Amino acid sequence: MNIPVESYFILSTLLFFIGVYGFVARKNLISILMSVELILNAANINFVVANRFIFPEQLEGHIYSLFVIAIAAAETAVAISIIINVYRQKKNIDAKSINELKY
Amino acid sequence: MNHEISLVVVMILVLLADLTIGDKNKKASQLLSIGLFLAHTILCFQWSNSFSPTEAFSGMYLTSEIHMFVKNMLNIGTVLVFLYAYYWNTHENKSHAGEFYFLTLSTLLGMYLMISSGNFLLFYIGLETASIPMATLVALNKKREESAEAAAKYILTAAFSSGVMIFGISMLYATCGTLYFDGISANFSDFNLSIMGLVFFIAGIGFKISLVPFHLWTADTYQGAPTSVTAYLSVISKGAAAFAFMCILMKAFSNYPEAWKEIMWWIIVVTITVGNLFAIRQKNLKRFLAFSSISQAGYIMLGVIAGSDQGMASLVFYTLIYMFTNLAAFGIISSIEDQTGKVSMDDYDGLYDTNPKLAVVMMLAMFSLGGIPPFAGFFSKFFIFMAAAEQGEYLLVFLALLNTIISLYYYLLVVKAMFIKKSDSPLPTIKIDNMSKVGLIICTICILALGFISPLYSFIAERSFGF
Amino acid sequence: MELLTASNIIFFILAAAILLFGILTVTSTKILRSATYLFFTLFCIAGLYLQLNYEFLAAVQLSVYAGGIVILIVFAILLIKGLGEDKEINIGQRRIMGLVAAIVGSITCASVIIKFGFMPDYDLADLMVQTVDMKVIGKTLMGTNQYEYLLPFEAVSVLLLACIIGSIAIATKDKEDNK
Amino acid sequence: MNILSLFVIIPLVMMAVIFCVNGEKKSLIRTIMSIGGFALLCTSAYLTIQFLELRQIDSTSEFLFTESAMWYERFNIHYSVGVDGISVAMLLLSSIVVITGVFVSYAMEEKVKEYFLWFLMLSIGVYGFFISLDLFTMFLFYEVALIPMYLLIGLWGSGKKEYSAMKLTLMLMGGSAFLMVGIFGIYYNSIPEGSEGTFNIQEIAANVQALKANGGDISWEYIFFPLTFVGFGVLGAMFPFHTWSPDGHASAPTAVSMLHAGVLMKLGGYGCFRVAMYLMPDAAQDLAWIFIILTGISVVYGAFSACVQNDLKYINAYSSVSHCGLVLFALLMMNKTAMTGAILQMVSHGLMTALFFALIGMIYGRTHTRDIREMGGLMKIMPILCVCYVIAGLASLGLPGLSGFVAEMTIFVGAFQHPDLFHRVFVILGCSSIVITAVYILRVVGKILMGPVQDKHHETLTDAVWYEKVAAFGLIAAIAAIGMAPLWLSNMIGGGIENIAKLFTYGL
Amino acid sequence: MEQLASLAPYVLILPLCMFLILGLFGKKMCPKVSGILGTTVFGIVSVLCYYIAFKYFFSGDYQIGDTFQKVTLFNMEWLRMNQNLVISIGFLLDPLSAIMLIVISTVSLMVHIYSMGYMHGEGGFQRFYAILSLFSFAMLGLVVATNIFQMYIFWELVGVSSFLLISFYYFKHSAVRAAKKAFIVTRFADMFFLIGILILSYYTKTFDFGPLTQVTDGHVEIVNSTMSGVTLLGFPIISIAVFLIFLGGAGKSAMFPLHIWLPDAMEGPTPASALIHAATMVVAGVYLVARLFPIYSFEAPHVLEIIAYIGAFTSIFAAVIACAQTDIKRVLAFSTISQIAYMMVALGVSGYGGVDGLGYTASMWHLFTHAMFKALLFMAAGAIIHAVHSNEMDAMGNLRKKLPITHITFLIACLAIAGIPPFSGFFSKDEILVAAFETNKWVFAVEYFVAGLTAFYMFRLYYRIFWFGEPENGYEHEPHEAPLNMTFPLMFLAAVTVITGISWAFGKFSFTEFISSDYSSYEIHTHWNIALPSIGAGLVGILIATFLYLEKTGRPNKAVSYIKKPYIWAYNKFYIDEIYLYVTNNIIFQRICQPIAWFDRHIIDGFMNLLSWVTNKTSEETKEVQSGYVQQYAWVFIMGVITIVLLSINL
Repeated sequence: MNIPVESYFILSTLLFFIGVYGFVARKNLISILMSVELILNAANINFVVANRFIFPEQLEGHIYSLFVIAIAAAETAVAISIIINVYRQKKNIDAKSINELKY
Repeated sequence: MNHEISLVVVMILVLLADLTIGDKNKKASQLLSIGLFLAHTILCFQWSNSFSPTEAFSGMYLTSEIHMFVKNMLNIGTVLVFLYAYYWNTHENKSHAGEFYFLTLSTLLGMYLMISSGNFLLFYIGLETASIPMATLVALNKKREESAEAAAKYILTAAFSSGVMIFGISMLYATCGTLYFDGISANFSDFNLSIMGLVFFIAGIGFKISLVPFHLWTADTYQGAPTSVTAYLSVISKGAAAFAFMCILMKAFSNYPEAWKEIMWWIIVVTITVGNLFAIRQKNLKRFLAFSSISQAGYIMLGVIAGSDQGMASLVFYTLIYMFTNLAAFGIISSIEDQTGKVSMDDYDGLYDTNPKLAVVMMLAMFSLGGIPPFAGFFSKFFIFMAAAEQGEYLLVFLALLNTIISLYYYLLVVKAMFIKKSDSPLPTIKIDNMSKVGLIICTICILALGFISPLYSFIAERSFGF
Repeated sequence: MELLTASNIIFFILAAAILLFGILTVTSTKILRSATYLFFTLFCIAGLYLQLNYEFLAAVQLSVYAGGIVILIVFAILLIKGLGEDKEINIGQRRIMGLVAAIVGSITCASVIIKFGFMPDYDLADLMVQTVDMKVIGKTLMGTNQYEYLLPFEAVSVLLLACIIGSIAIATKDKEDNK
Repeated sequence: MNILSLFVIIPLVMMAVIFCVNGEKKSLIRTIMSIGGFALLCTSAYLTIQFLELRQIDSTSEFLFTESAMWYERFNIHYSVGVDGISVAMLLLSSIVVITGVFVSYAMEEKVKEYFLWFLMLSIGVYGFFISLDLFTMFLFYEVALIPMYLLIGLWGSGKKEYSAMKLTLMLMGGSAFLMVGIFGIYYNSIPEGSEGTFNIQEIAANVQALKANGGDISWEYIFFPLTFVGFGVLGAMFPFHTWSPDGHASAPTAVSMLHAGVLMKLGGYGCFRVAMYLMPDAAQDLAWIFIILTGISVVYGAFSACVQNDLKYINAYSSVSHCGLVLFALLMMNKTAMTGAILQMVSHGLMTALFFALIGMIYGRTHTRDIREMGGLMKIMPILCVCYVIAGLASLGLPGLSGFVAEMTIFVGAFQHPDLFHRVFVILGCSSIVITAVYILRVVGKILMGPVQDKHHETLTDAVWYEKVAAFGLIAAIAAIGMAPLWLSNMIGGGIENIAKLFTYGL
Repeated sequence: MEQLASLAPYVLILPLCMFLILGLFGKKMCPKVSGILGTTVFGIVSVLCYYIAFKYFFSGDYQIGDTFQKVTLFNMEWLRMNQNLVISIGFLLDPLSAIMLIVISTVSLMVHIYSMGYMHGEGGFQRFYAILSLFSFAMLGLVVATNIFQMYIFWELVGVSSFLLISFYYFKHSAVRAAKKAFIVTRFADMFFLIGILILSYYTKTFDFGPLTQVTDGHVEIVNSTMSGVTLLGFPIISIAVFLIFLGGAGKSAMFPLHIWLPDAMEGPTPASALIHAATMVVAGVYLVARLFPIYSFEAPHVLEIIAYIGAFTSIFAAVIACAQTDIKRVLAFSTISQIAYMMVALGVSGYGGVDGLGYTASMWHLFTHAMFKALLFMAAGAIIHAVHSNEMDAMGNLRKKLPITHITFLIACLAIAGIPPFSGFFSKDEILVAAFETNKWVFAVEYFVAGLTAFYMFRLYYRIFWFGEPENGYEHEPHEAPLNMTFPLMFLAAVTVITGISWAFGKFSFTEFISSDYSSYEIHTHWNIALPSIGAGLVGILIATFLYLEKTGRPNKAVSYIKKPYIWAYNKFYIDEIYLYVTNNIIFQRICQPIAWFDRHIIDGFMNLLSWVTNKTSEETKEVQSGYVQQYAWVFIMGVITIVLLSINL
């Protein structure tokens, strides 16, 4: 028998929360950005799997994943340029150091 | 589609203008940008009257008169922001003025798409278009550390929240089998997975509207961003997202409102309360308005929870008035900040003695935000509460109203600082540039008059829809 | 019934690799290493797509994600001096917070997913038959009918343009700064 | 144009004119204010006469001078105005207090222009409230009247003015939060099947009655009556929501205290009556006992508290709590006589408390203290002011021939006609307040006006100047006029009351 | 009838106008003018009163058989409560009000005249006359009231004018205190009056005296039909109502324990004391009971009994205190209390109709005579004070030569009050004793003793002033007789006292012809079996006083040393004032008002402040949530999502 569809979803869920963990626990901004990529990929897996196994008639999930990838790229680019900007000013990219603005 | 097409054209022209004459004659290119956008705004009003199709791209893109109205509204708001930003763009932000206009317009396009989307994909793209360039706008003030910090916080949270949101959308897709709103509406039922997807989705959009607990970026970003951008973020972006949210709930989740009504109930209560509680202690006016805008977002959501046509009408009306009101406040803040660099509430002590007009406009804005008649804010608040009350949400309305007391308290703190407190070193008398002046006058007139112009509300109400 | 069919084994391997590299990505103390692990994760995900017969998507995943984004990140890491060697020390409190969120969240989501009850049985082979033709993808992206995505495609182009302009605007050093 | 709209238009025009005047021309502004105030007074006097004449001809319609213009069609919100005897009385009261307030403010030197602008806004709210027949506009004007208080107290007040202003504003806004929910509840629940909701008070009342007659569900009244009543009750200084009043009044500038205690607090009573009780008579009747207890406490409690205060304004503020408590108390007795008495008490209290505050302001302006322990024997130094004070005091403690007596006696006699023993016992409790009132009034009179001169510096103080005399004598004249010839007023008010009183079991 | 009806309004309007004119414009007038104006106008009013009373009694138009009719000369609706309850301002003429008109106008006119001399040169002369007019207006309005509420209205006005007169010397602490005390005590009593009215009107649905005093078949129909059988806490409601009304009267008439204000009220100018606190206002309570007498008599006889006991107690109580006072006005004040209590007793022991109503007649008769001689006594005292500039007995003595007219008139009054024939007091007092004797022996015994005591303290006063011996330091200024405008009223009132007494003695004049409980005249005779012992008691009192005080000897001190304790108690008025002071200061102010004020500031207001404090504090305390760490934001974000999911999914 084939493995159940659920296992794919659970895989993506785990990946998602690995990403969440990374976002919360990592030290510097770039690691955090990488965690975000994990989260986006988790969602992508969901789309693809749902498209393939449950609603294979149309390519919706597939296309969605494509767009997510494209947008992720743009997002990453902007995020990195901002991080570089932060680095220029603070000379480090420690997540703890960007808390001038608070309360 | 006219709105979008025209906006894209304007964007390209702005880009070209910046590229060609931007370096030599900054002022001209800026004035050209503003002029182009103004033309777009006016044209859009024309197109709204001669309106025909309700959808394009086979349901990917939906529109209606209320959509058009909201887009026009956003246009007006953006015009005002441009007016305020002019001084900043011609002084501090000289080198990136062209980018400012282009990026702002691209986020505006994103909002258009967000509002008009008929599919979660387009919605997602619209949302990202509205938020990723926004991050660069926030970071535009490179001389200030805060700007970069605010942008970093914004982009990371935005990325995170969009991840959460598409994870939720993927679940909705997995249960409903489509990403078109009408398809979801047909297939949505109370599976846990669907509801979970919905919650994830609400979290994603809640980030945009800055609902608690997805709001924590708001204050930091507002404070760090250039003031014009903050103004833009707090009214245009928020208003568009709120309207889009309502449209989606109406279109995609209308057959099972129980699923989100209770969620929204709690979110509203918490949002209003937390926004208010946090606003009390603020000394920085931009940060202060950030929290105020969080609680205002809670009030806006009352229209959503009503879910009726009246809910939508009052939501749009509220957003409209909130836009003018908040922009008036930001107009003052940005003028003062541009010229003196001061944004703290303590710096405003005795403002009335040196800058009576500014103080009065600020006061009107505060009263309107607090929902004091006869200013426009009262009407919008009243109607949105009515919309919620119509659905029997009396307890919610009551809690929201109790919160208005707290909000009134901190709005009055500003009034108190300006009028009652005396300062040893009050702000000097400030000469406002003409552009901002025009903007402020428009806002002031709207604050004073909009509540009394009932046809406006009727206009909106006739075009609104609920489930 | 046979559980250990070829495709199942491949899935298990891929899943294990994805999770493993994912965990390594977020726990590795050296940032460059974690970028590498990220690359592997994305690579494995591409494998997953391949297994599901989405070649184009897999290719995009590899080229854009693994090839583009990760490289971008690596550039950034290298650009930001001395970061690669920095020892990553996770602060206990944040780690605990992250763990709590991750564990509670994954248990919640997993239980919801398991309880949902997707199709009880299906034949993967049947589904695999439909490969996605490049033409179909092209038509889907460029069409204006239902389930066709011209508008998002155009919109994303605006987004990319805006992002490029924005990134440049904030990443370049201003002339005034140099003075 | 409808004569009633003048009450809003005249102040608006005045605002516009003053707005255009240079703030340095203080005497010009004062002149404008006096003329405008006088115009308002004339308008209300003319209205009263017209009203009485029209009433002779048309005794059936509930409201006269009605006019209605659609405003927000979606909700059936109209700008609709109209008056019955009660509103006319309140308008008259407002006009008197406003014009005297203007005269009292003549001595104001600081930011005169702004002061009068806010003052006018306050009076627009007050007038608008009394002429409105539409719940929405009523509420709108209600809040319009509240907010100027903040700046008026905060900017021109004395003592811990910022704290008081904030407290007052927030508490009153808290009240209006209750009120707003109440209004929504009334609006949505009174909609008859298959038709539109309405904000018009008369129509709502008719709808509710029809609903009841058709056996419809009126249980909602039991939720929204308390909300509405408390909402207005806050402004009416109902125990335990009265604490804004002492601080607020103590800190407010004279004319503002006058207008606030004299008129604005009446909005509370008027609203309780016009909105809460008129629109939800069944709940009102069943839940009255709760509020009778609360207001009964107000009456006695305010009086007792006043006995030991040392600040003149605090004394008067607590006395207002007591007297306004009596207003609500009488309204809750739900019969025509008691309710007429309540409205009379509003008018009477409005006049005499305005007089009190005016005089306190004048005394304070001279002695620079309001502590009764630091004053004494002022009668010898400023006889006119002090005689006026004594008269105000006598009016307050219910001396026949002055308005307070008429009102109180109508209340007591009326309220005592209630067949229920519980009510009558509370009336007796209420009666006891007249003794306590005498105690604190005489305490003040004895302490500061009589006796030997306490502070030698006070001996050189001057007596009232012309505008102060105008203000004080005007108010005294009104008080005495009502006190001596109350019949016309009582009949005029009674006519309006009847429409509401008939909804209650023992109403007529 | 029409003639009287057209005249009657002026009785009220003229004094009111005088009050307004003098009050508003008095400042601009020369004192003398205002005095003359006031007196003249009041003279006209007096003439009107006399004329009305004369017409009423003697024209015969108002009599059916030998019964006087109640006539309403005018009745104007003043305030309408509802269909039944109407407050009118009117003029009710019946024997009772006619007598009162005479009393009031006479005394008041005399006081007006007297004050011209006495108040001469005082600051606020005009004010004095204004208030005097106000008082006259109020008092006249009170006695002609057509309904109980009109009575209440004027009742209050009387109270306030009393307040104003007592506080005439407002710069004196003691005067202010006395005025406050008087007002608050009477106000306290008025509250009961009001409640009584409320209860009565609640059942009978009328305020009007007409129905309320209409006797049919031994019942006051309207009261009996509506109130009989209704009880509250076991007491018949009618008794409660009329008792409460009596309490109102007790306050004004200074019955124990509400008497404390009257002695202090002597701080006012002496003419005011003469008018208000001796002759007119203080008898308002008596008048009130007399007015409602049918109700008391038929519907609440037990209350009448209580009234008798209270009266009896008050009379002896006040008389005892009077014996120990040294301030001459205070002696007179206590004497007044005692005498008014006498009248109350008379009402209390009276029945209704014919000879049974002897007490009623006697009460009114005593009211009349007492008003005359007590006003005389006060004015004489005023003349003395005027002469020696002191109220204290120690500052007086041996004045009979220096103040001859005062001396003679004072003596006449003393004899009258001591009940020595043929002065008027004898006859009225005698009838009271007779009435008491026939109804209640205990009360009679007390009253009999009081009669003796009265004679004693009055003559103690008389001797201490006019004999005894000059004060130790002599007089600063040689005392001399007062001017004519002061002595004329003395002589006039003395003449009235003598003439009424003598004409009664010779049977030329019988009070019973004019006033009786049922307004029908009846015949009575002097009961010598009671009268002689009472004269005896009076004589004994006088003799003791003569023995002690005729000459300056050590006897008084010696006498006091025998009864030191009781003397001190009596001197200190049995410490009733102190008890009141304790109650008001320590209990009402300290234990009620202060805690309430504290409660208000700290609990109620504190609660509001607490709310704002909590809000602010919460705001401050929660600022760590907004920590500035983007990761924490994400954590809150995701935890929020998870929480909402957990809350909204169906587990």
